[in-house]
Amino acid sequence: MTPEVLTLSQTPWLFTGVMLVKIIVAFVATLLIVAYATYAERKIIGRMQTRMGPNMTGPKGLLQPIADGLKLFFKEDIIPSQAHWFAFILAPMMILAPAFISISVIPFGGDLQFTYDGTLYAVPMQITDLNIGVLFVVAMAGLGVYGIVLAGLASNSKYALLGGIRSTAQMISYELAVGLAIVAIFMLSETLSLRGIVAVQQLPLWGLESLSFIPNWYIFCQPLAFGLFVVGSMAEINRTPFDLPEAETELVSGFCTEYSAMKYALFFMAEYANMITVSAIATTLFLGGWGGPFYGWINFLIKVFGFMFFFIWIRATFPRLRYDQLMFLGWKIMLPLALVNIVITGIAILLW
Amino acid sequence: MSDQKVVEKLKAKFFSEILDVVEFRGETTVTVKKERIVDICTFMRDIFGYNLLCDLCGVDYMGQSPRFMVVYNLYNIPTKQRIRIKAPVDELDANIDTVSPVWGTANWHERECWDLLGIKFNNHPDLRRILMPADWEGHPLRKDYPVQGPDREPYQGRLS
Amino acid sequence: MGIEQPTVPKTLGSGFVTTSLDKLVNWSRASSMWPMTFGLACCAIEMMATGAARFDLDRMGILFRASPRQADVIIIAGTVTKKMVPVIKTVYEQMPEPRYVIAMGACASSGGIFDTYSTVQGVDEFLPVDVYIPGCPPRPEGLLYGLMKLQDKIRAERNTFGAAIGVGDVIHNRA
Amino acid sequence: MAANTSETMTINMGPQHPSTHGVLQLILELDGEIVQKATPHIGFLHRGIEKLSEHRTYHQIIPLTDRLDYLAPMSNNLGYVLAVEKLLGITDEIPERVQRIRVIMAELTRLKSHLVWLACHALDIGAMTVFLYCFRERECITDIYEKVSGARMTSNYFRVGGLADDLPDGLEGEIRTFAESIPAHVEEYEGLLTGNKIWQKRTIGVGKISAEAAVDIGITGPALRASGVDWDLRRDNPYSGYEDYDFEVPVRQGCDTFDRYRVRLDEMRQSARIVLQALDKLKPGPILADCPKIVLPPKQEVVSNIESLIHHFKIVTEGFHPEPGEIYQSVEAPKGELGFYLISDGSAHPFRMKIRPPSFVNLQGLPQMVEGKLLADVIAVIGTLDIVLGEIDR
Amino acid sequence: MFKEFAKGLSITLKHLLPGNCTTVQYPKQKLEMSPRFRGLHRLIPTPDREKCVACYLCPTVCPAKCITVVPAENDKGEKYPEVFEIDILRCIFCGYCVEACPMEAIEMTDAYELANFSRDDFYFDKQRLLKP
Amino acid sequence: MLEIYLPILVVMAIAFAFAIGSVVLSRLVGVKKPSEVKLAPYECGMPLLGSAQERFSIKFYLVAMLFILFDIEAVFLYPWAVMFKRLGVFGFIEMGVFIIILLVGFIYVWKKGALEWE
Repeated sequence: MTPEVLTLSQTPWLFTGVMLVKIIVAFVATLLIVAYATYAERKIIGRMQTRMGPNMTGPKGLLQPIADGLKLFFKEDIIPSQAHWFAFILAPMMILAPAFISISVIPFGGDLQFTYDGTLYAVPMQITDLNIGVLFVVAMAGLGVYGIVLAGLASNSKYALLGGIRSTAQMISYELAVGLAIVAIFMLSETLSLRGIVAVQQLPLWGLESLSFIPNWYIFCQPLAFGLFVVGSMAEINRTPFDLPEAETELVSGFCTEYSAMKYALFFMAEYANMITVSAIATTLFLGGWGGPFYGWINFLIKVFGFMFFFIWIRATFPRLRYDQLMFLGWKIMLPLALVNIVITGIAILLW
Repeated sequence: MSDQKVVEKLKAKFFSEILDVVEFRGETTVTVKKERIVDICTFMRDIFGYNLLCDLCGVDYMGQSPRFMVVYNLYNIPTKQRIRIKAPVDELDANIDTVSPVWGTANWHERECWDLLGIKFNNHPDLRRILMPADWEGHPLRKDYPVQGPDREPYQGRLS
Repeated sequence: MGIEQPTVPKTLGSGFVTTSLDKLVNWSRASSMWPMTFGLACCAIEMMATGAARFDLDRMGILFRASPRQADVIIIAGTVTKKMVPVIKTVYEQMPEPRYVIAMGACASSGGIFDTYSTVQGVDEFLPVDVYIPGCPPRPEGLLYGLMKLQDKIRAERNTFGAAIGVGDVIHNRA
Repeated sequence: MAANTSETMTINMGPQHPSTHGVLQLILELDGEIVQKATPHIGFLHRGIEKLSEHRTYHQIIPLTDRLDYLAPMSNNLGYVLAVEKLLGITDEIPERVQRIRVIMAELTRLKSHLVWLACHALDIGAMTVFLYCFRERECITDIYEKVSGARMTSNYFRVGGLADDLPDGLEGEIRTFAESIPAHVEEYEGLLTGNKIWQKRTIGVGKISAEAAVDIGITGPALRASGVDWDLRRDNPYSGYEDYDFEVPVRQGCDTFDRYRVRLDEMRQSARIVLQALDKLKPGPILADCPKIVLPPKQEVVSNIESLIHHFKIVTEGFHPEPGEIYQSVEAPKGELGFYLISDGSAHPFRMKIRPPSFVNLQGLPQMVEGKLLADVIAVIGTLDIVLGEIDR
Repeated sequence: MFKEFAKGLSITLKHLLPGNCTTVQYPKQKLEMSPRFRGLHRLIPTPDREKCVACYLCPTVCPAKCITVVPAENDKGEKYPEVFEIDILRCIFCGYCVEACPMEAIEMTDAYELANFSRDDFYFDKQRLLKP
Repeated sequence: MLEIYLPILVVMAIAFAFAIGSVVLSRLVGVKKPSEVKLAPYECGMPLLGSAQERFSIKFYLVAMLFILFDIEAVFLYPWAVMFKRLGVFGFIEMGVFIIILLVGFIYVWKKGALEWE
């Protein structure tokens, strides 16, 4: 018996229910991961730096993110008098919301089958499968830039302005490089749907049956694109070594210099939410999504956490780039490399 | 070149300018008149190679006349020799020519000297207070300036 | 004039719910005290050493923040000069409520040996200091002990939730 | 100029700024990210040490010197103590053991200072882990400090004519183990930084200053040696028995931040070498010069011997009275030439004590090094100059 | 370039392994102070009084001038400090008072947990200083 | 169509509700003691030096312009990439021409120094 796909027109209530459950699960999971990503980062970096990290708040310091959040929640909220108040408040929302919205197109696992009212239904473990999923994600990433620009301009503080301008230039430059780097993937997958891309990656490597024990993850045939994507996305989410916008030692706190209380917490969360999104997309595009030895979403989470660990690891190790070097890297190295990669991929596909 | 030779040559060139030469613990101090201090310093740098001005400071000999003394501690990096030049400055006419064109480092030292002792340096490019706030009154390192400042008694421990 | 009512501070009362909420708020504040990176002199180096691997302030949930907007505690670590006073005042003023001040070391607490024209004899001349830490500079453990004292003080506060929602003020009890 | 002002943005860096190493204020005129003009403002930590020392006895000034360059307290102690000894004319009477211990502690201090410098410099450029590693090693030195002098930072250990106390038992071994471990640790820092492309990009060619300009500004210490001037007071005007040790003075020609970084790392290795050599040469002996009018007599004698008691009372209450005169004594502190210019009028207090702080002079080079560069370079250059506001402002 | 990146990454990864942690968990676990550590002062008592004879050397030598001594004579004609106060908030723990004391009547303990809430808590009078 | 986009709308609503809600609630439950100094922009504790609302360096606008230019290229490339295998050599050459035209512009910009920061 082939499972039916839920549709809004035939089973509206079931569809809505399942949708809401999926959304809530994904949302809560993301929030939890965000909260504990801060904890994990402090712990892991702490260990790498031969210290302990938080361990006095709750057992093993596990309540630390909650304490931080609550404290920020009860702090005084300052809106500087010369700031543009609407933009000032809008900015943190503009930066957090897109990160969460991007999650909705990411496939966490294969189909979940269940019987309801005698009919077998298959529900994809994904909030929605857009056929232009990748474009959607790129668009959302573009939206995130506005948050930082607004924060920089609305604060009416020079540090914030410098931080905002810096990150705008940085994010758009790298968005370009990232956007071009992944074009090669679509040439291979012939789809923009993230689910479709994962499905293609479940096939044997390079279509050779003899290599069927290795999946056809795009990291194997697109290592350059993968490298460009990882470096570029680090820059897009403002992680070290590209954390210039907030560069504490230069610009105090960069674009969030003037932000206090919950609005600052939103920036803080957005950083980690973006990290999760980027890790999830990298997993989907290059590491075969939920494919792997374990059950669907477990594979997915392992890969995502692996990426996040890598980002944290990099942060613990590398110094920060300078602004001009950052632009140099983005425009003069990554952009041409991405174009070259497209051309090479094109030629390879034509000759194969 | 030994210190004596330097002093001899200096005397030969600026005989009328040199007031006193003292040796103490192996260090030579030459006291000169302040009028041609820039020439003397340029001479010291160009002819004897005292290319590093280690330190420049003022001293307040309150009660003596002239009251102030501007001290230049010079060092010759190639020969590793030191020499000290002093120039007396009168209280009423507390100014001396700047040597910052001779050694760039004198800039801040002279500013500090002005700030703390109130000795003016003529032709200085940027003679502002450096350590004290711009609106500070008085020159703290003068001997008649109380350590705790004019408006406070010294801390004497707490008698219960 | 009749019988004067003793002025009772306006609070939310001390019911079970409000005290629990107070406790929750106090707990979060005490467990996540973010100080400013505000170093003035020698004590700042010990403050850095406290943040470094051996003493690790991060264990207590303490992260240094560069901007006063995100800080809860300002640790005056070093000599305060008269030239610096307006700066410290501004920075303190720009911190959001609730904010705490720790005077670290002899200079910040009382001027220390620097009984001179340019030095302020104790930061409490213009800031409400919550905890004093003697020492020149205090050992990192001394600073940690001071921070724990501050945590005690925060935990002993009453009506924190009430003050947060606009009813009355925080009542400081001596810990 | 009027047209120019609309293009530039004046930004205030410091005094409360995470990377100005204390309370330095820089006013930067920026065109975009490019620094057009940098004006340092100092004095936010001016504590009046020079004035205060005119009202304290020579003995009471030693704790004040601790607080000059608080990253290298014993170097300041050493410079001051040597200056007073020169003023008193007892330089040749200092026992050998004292000199060796002074050298050991001064070199450990150099290591301590350089470790904090590297920590902050790396942190400023964004490599936060190096900060923690450096402080880990610094803790070993503070432990040694504490065992020797009783305080982690403000040691107050050297005395005019000797030392406060002998090395405690068993500490020599600990110092040796530590000094032997230094090269491996330096390797570790280099592994994280030197080869790293980002680090190189951030430092090579940044903050250049030529040898002539450096000498003109009076820059001393590692910053001068990185500009190719081979000058180190320990070797060229030896004091405290430095002529007995075999060490190299690292000199590089790059004139930039990267070479200043490498010179300091090499100095750390050399310091460890000197410490080991001094430990080898360390022999038992007295730790105070035989000058009863200047050094405090040992405690047991004070109780038993009436003459010692009188000396003790006299020295504590009145201090000692050097003959009138003036001297300048400088040492190679971790940051450069630290000079003490002392004038005595025959009383128990210095008539004038001028401190020549290396950072004060080195900081003057900052505008030259950063103008025309980017904002981020300012941070790198401040870091590489290794300034300490405690001694700049005094 | 990549070799160096890998080297740096391997160094940090190596420290992630257990056994590299150097943290002392302070309130639970305390470092042992060196015998010379200069912490809070203590006046050394004799069986019936304090050892101090109010000779005034410590307030004289104190660079911070934080010691207050008021001498007095007891009925046996011995001098003793009627008042002996240290303003710990001003003290710089330089150890000069210990060095100057001819009677070895003052010492520095390893107490460093001195933080407190108000200025008044830091006037250490004779009674507090005599406490072991 | 609605099946696909409805969840996104719901997620959007939830995400913004979360962000707005937390900010508004936190605004309500925070002590508010504003003062003139507190509401002034932070500048390391010193008096302000000029306004922050000044004209900013033209360089940054240039980057934005370039971005728009190349982003359009990227947008063209996406559908092309998806159809690449079906378009074959013809598509490759056609896009090659397009990329080359852009590359010429890119090289021109590079040579003009628009990507330099010194």
